[in-house]
Amino acid sequence: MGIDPVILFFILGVVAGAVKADLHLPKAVYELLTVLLLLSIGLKGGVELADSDLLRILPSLGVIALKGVVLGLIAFGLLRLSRKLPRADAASIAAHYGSVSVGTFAVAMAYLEHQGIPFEGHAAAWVVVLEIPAILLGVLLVRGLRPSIGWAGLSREVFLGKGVVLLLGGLLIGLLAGPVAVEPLEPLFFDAFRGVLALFLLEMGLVAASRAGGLREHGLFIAFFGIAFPLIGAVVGGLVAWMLGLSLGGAVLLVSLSASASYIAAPAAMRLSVPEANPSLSLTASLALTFPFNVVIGVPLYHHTLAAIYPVTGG
Amino acid sequence: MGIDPVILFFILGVVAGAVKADLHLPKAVYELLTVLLLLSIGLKGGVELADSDLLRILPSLGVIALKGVVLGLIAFGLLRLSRKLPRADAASIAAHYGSVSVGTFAVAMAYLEHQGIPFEGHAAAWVVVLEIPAILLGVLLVRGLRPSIGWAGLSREVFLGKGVVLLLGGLLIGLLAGPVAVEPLEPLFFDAFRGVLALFLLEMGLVAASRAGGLREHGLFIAFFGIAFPLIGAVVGGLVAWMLGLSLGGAVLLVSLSASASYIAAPAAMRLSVPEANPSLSLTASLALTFPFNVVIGVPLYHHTLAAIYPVTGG
Amino acid sequence: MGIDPVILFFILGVVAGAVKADLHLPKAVYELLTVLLLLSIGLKGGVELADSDLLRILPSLGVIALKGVVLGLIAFGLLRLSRKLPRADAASIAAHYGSVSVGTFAVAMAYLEHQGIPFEGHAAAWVVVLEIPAILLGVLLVRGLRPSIGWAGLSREVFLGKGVVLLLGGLLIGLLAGPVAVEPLEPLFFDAFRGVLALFLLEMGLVAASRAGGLREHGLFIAFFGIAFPLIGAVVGGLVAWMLGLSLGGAVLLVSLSASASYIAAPAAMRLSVPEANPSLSLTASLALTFPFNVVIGVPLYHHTLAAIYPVTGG
Amino acid sequence: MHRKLLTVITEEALERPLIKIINEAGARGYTVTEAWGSGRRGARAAGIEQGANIRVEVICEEDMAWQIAEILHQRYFKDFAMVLYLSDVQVIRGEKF
Amino acid sequence: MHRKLLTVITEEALERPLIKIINEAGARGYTVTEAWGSGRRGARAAGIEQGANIRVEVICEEDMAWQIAEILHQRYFKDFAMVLYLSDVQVIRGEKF
Amino acid sequence: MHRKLLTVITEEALERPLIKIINEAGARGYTVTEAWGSGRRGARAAGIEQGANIRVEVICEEDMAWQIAEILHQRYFKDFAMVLYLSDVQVIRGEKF
Ligand SMILES: Nc1ncnc2c1ncn2[C@@H]1O[C@H](COP(=O)(O)O)[C@@H](O)[C@H]1O
Ligand SMILES: Nc1ncnc2c1ncn2[C@@H]1O[C@H](COP(=O)(O)O)[C@@H](O)[C@H]1O
Ligand SMILES: Nc1ncnc2c1ncn2[C@@H]1O[C@H](COP(=O)(O)O)[C@@H](O)[C@H]1O
Ligand code: NA
Ligand code: NA
Ligand code: NA
Repeated sequence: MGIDPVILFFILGVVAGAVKADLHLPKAVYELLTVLLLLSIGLKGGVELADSDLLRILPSLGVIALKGVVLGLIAFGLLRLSRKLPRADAASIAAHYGSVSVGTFAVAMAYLEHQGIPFEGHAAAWVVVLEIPAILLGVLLVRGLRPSIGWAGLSREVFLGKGVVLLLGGLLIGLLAGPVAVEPLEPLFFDAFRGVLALFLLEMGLVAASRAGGLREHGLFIAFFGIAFPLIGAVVGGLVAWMLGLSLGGAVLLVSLSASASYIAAPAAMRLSVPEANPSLSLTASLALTFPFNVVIGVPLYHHTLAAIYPVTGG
Repeated sequence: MGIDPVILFFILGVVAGAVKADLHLPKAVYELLTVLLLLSIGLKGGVELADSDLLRILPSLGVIALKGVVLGLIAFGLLRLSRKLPRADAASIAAHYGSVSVGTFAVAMAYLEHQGIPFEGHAAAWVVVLEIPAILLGVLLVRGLRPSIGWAGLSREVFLGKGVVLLLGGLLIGLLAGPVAVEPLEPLFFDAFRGVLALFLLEMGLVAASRAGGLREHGLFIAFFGIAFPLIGAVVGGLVAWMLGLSLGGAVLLVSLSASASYIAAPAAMRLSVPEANPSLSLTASLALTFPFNVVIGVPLYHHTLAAIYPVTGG
Repeated sequence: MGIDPVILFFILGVVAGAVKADLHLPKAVYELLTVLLLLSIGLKGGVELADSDLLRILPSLGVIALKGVVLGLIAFGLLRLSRKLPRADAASIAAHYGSVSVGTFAVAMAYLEHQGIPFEGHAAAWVVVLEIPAILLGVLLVRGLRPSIGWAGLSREVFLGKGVVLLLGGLLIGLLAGPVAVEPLEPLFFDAFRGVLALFLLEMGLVAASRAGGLREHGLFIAFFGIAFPLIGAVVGGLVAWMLGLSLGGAVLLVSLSASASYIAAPAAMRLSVPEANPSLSLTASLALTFPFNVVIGVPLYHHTLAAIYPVTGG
Repeated sequence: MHRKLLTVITEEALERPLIKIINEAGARGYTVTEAWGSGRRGARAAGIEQGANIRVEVICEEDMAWQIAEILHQRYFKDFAMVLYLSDVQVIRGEKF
Repeated sequence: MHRKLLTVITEEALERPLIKIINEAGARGYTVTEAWGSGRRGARAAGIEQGANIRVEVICEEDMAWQIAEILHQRYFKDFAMVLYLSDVQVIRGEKF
Repeated sequence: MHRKLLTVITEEALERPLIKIINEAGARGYTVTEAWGSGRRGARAAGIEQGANIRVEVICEEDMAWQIAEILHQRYFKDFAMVLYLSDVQVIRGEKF
């Protein structure tokens, strides 16, 4: 098993960014890549879901959504206990870490496929139910029942963000059309998936490097949090995976998601709902620390740890 | 035969647009998708044309071009008779509906492939000859022989638009290079075609939804026209298909084209040649009504109707 | 062997540009295509390099880099002897022609694959070592040891440009990951390569046409140089290929590279380091003359000439 | 016809609320361009996670310009990157402003 | 050196004819930026079917500014989205304008 | 508060050095937008080989505006496409400029 080259693309991006190379993907390309990743993941999940027992899956989705809220509460509690950050910043960071990163999910999925480890086909649905609850929690924690843009505005912001719409849309299309009808879409959405992920990670590497400056600014505490909290998330995610009897592959996915932090939905929603929170703080933690950590070290670490201790009965 | 997922992408776009989801493809991506669709259709047509008897096809192209003018005249006549619109607006709408939509053609092509129905390989040439004549007619009808930008400017606008250049360019390249030499281009231009079309339709769905506001503004008459005229176009197209002895698949394509309205070449040309026409009127009809109608209902409707009544001898 | 359709895409672009058709690819798309080409070439080279004897290749890279400097010196000498251009312009053009064009390399590679002629897998490394030395030479020739932006700035500009970073990055990723791990990336980076190249050449054709105006402005001398110097470069490249005992395919690649002129790295670096040089002069020569000449005539010419005279023992 | 041109440079995320405020104040129109830059809140480049800046221009009577500026200042100045300034312009055939 | 800055906000489709008029009037240059916005002709966002707006700036003598504005107004104001305004600028080392 | 607005229209390649000069002069910020256009150095459209123009704005005290303009003029005017002009603006609650 050689190194998965998609990770090398991420590292190329980080190095190029660190040495300030004259390299960047245009924003339009980044958006195209994101749309392709979201639709691919959703579509793949939908096709698999077509063969699954939806009624058996539904309760597990509720448990997983709840996990997101719990993780957000733990993050908020720890940050407030530390007395390092004002309430708004603590709540905003909690929202980011209770929510999840689709990029990390894609990397974990590619990792499992690279290693030939099977996982629950409907895992894309986990991303959908995990994305939002912690964001609502974050707003509640600081604003009580009065977010700056009103609950209507906030709902629009979170439920109608790109992530939910495309993942859920892809899931439903895959489910309705079924595997045979989806076949002609495979060259773009499935076969090219790894290549698209590679380009996406190249860009994410550049972003991570450009965010590194924030680390100096915000200091050691944020740096520590951005590495340590994913480990707490991973443990919580692992317990839930075990409770739900997920397969080993499914457990790796859920653990990776739990260890990840949002960098699309949460920042957009928090900026308008809790404007007094410093957006640079949470984005630095999420993009300069947690994402790189998970992509390069976290995912394989979670896999090897789970492979050693996860009960074979799981799945 | 499940639902063709590309149509579901269109519906996803419409729904996302209707609920004002935070989703849009960058203009650069839309342009890339359009270029890919045009080149794919042209190239595929050209490769097929390489095996055809060009001399036998030529006269049918003349007939088809004429059909575009006739359809434009019918549209203009009906709109003037209704006494609802000034001459300039009637002429502009006539130009849009006498001309054709490449997006609708791509959907009809994908539909036939999905259903396994063969069609004339050189059908892409029909799009080329149908795009322009009705636009020139529209200008003539309102400006007589003096378009605002002069005939030289107008010719540049219509003959050198993206649609004609890329379709015709693709046709010629396919024809000159032949099927074997084109093979290395297939992964991007042929295999990925459906995926590209799916993304394109997602964007078109968003556009259709954003144009829906125009319906309230322009009232019932335009709404009625945008659904009813395609049916007239379909009948005219069907008669021409029968006259030319096209195959069933070819008839579905020509009927779909005839029922469709331009939203690229015609708007650009009319804006500068007939500036007093309200561009919002024709774009609302074309994008918010006719395109969605054809994509979701029209194409299968035309197919089932033709399958029932079209003479087996056709083709 | 039909005509390679990628060349026809270039010609389509030139014609569309010449008649001022309303056709252009958005800058973001051009940048995506460039990134894909650079990464594809690098990755392919890296995978091949994984099987090569690195120690045997290294000295040949030194010789090839030296060739770039020699070619730059020849260009500078000839331009100065002609007494047509100030020193700064001569040096800038020399930098462009001592350096190389990745687009030309991609065309030559596609040509060899189209003809089924094998070549050295690590040829991508030649592009890396050829891109920079002549640029440094150009600055030295006019600024002596004091480039406008300082040597630090200049180094950043040349060593950290997109070309070197992505080619070298792709090479290293291919080398580290190896052929098996790279397989899932093939649909995007290898299978789609020709299609990507076709789109890229369409855009380059448009660019070449838009630059043609510069020819009138700068006169016959530049037009002559832009066609004649590639032939000198080809001869020098052929001698080096023979000296190094390259295969016929490898010789065609090195000759094509030597005949090519930079249009990315050199212009950017020279603009800031030698601002008094007229950028329009070198870009007109490079993009309106040398690139089209090599793509349409040069590459097959070099191949047929070499096929006739190149010693069979080579390679 | 002499009018004021109010220019607002601020975060892209505020585009929607800004336009609402401009319309509610009764302005006849506005123009937006994409921008990036730097100020008291540091550099703001178009990143993937955050949009860059927008540059919003409104031509209107002096009173209205001050009124819009006042609302924006009060509501957003503390928490958002924002610069506001006025200049004098002469609108041609501007019966409509 | 005191000059006038003429700003035109209008439909993207007019870019080519505008530039022709500016050149024919004898102006030494112009600058274009992409924009979107809203006015008497409703909102104009960059759509797929129509471009958004352009914002064209010309620095020139007052006379020429009025002359260009006059031509544009006459030829396009009725049928196209268009706003025109002038302001005062001080060009640095502008021997060339 | 009355301030000067310095506008620089120049080649995209100069963005980095310009910002350096603006910061070193002590300005509190700047705003950049993408532009294209034409002038004494011919038409400058966004091409693949060269970026288009940038339009850089700096709000500052009159002295500083002249100082920045002076440096730019001296260093770049001869060899680069560049236009510089000043105008008057009234910054709102601009304690910070
Ligand atoms: N002195 C200035 N001159 C021009 N633009 C400025 C200036 N200060 C700030 N800006 C712009 O206004 C945005 C918000 O400024 P700030 O609230 O100071 O961070 C910045 O990102 C810049 O684009
Ligand atoms: N009051 C205004 N302030 C700033 N920009 C305006 C204003 N009115 C119109 N515009 C701009 O000018 C364009 C054309 O205006 P109109 O002709 O009024 O539709 C609009 O799309 C806006 O970008
Ligand atoms: N008279 C003018 N009015 C507005 N913009 C101008 C003018 N002259 C030049 N420019 C802009 O400034 C850039 C550089 O000008 P130049 O140095 O004259 O080539 C041009 O590309 C235009 O974008
Ligand atoms: Na998480
Ligand atoms: Na039609
Ligand atoms: Na060369």
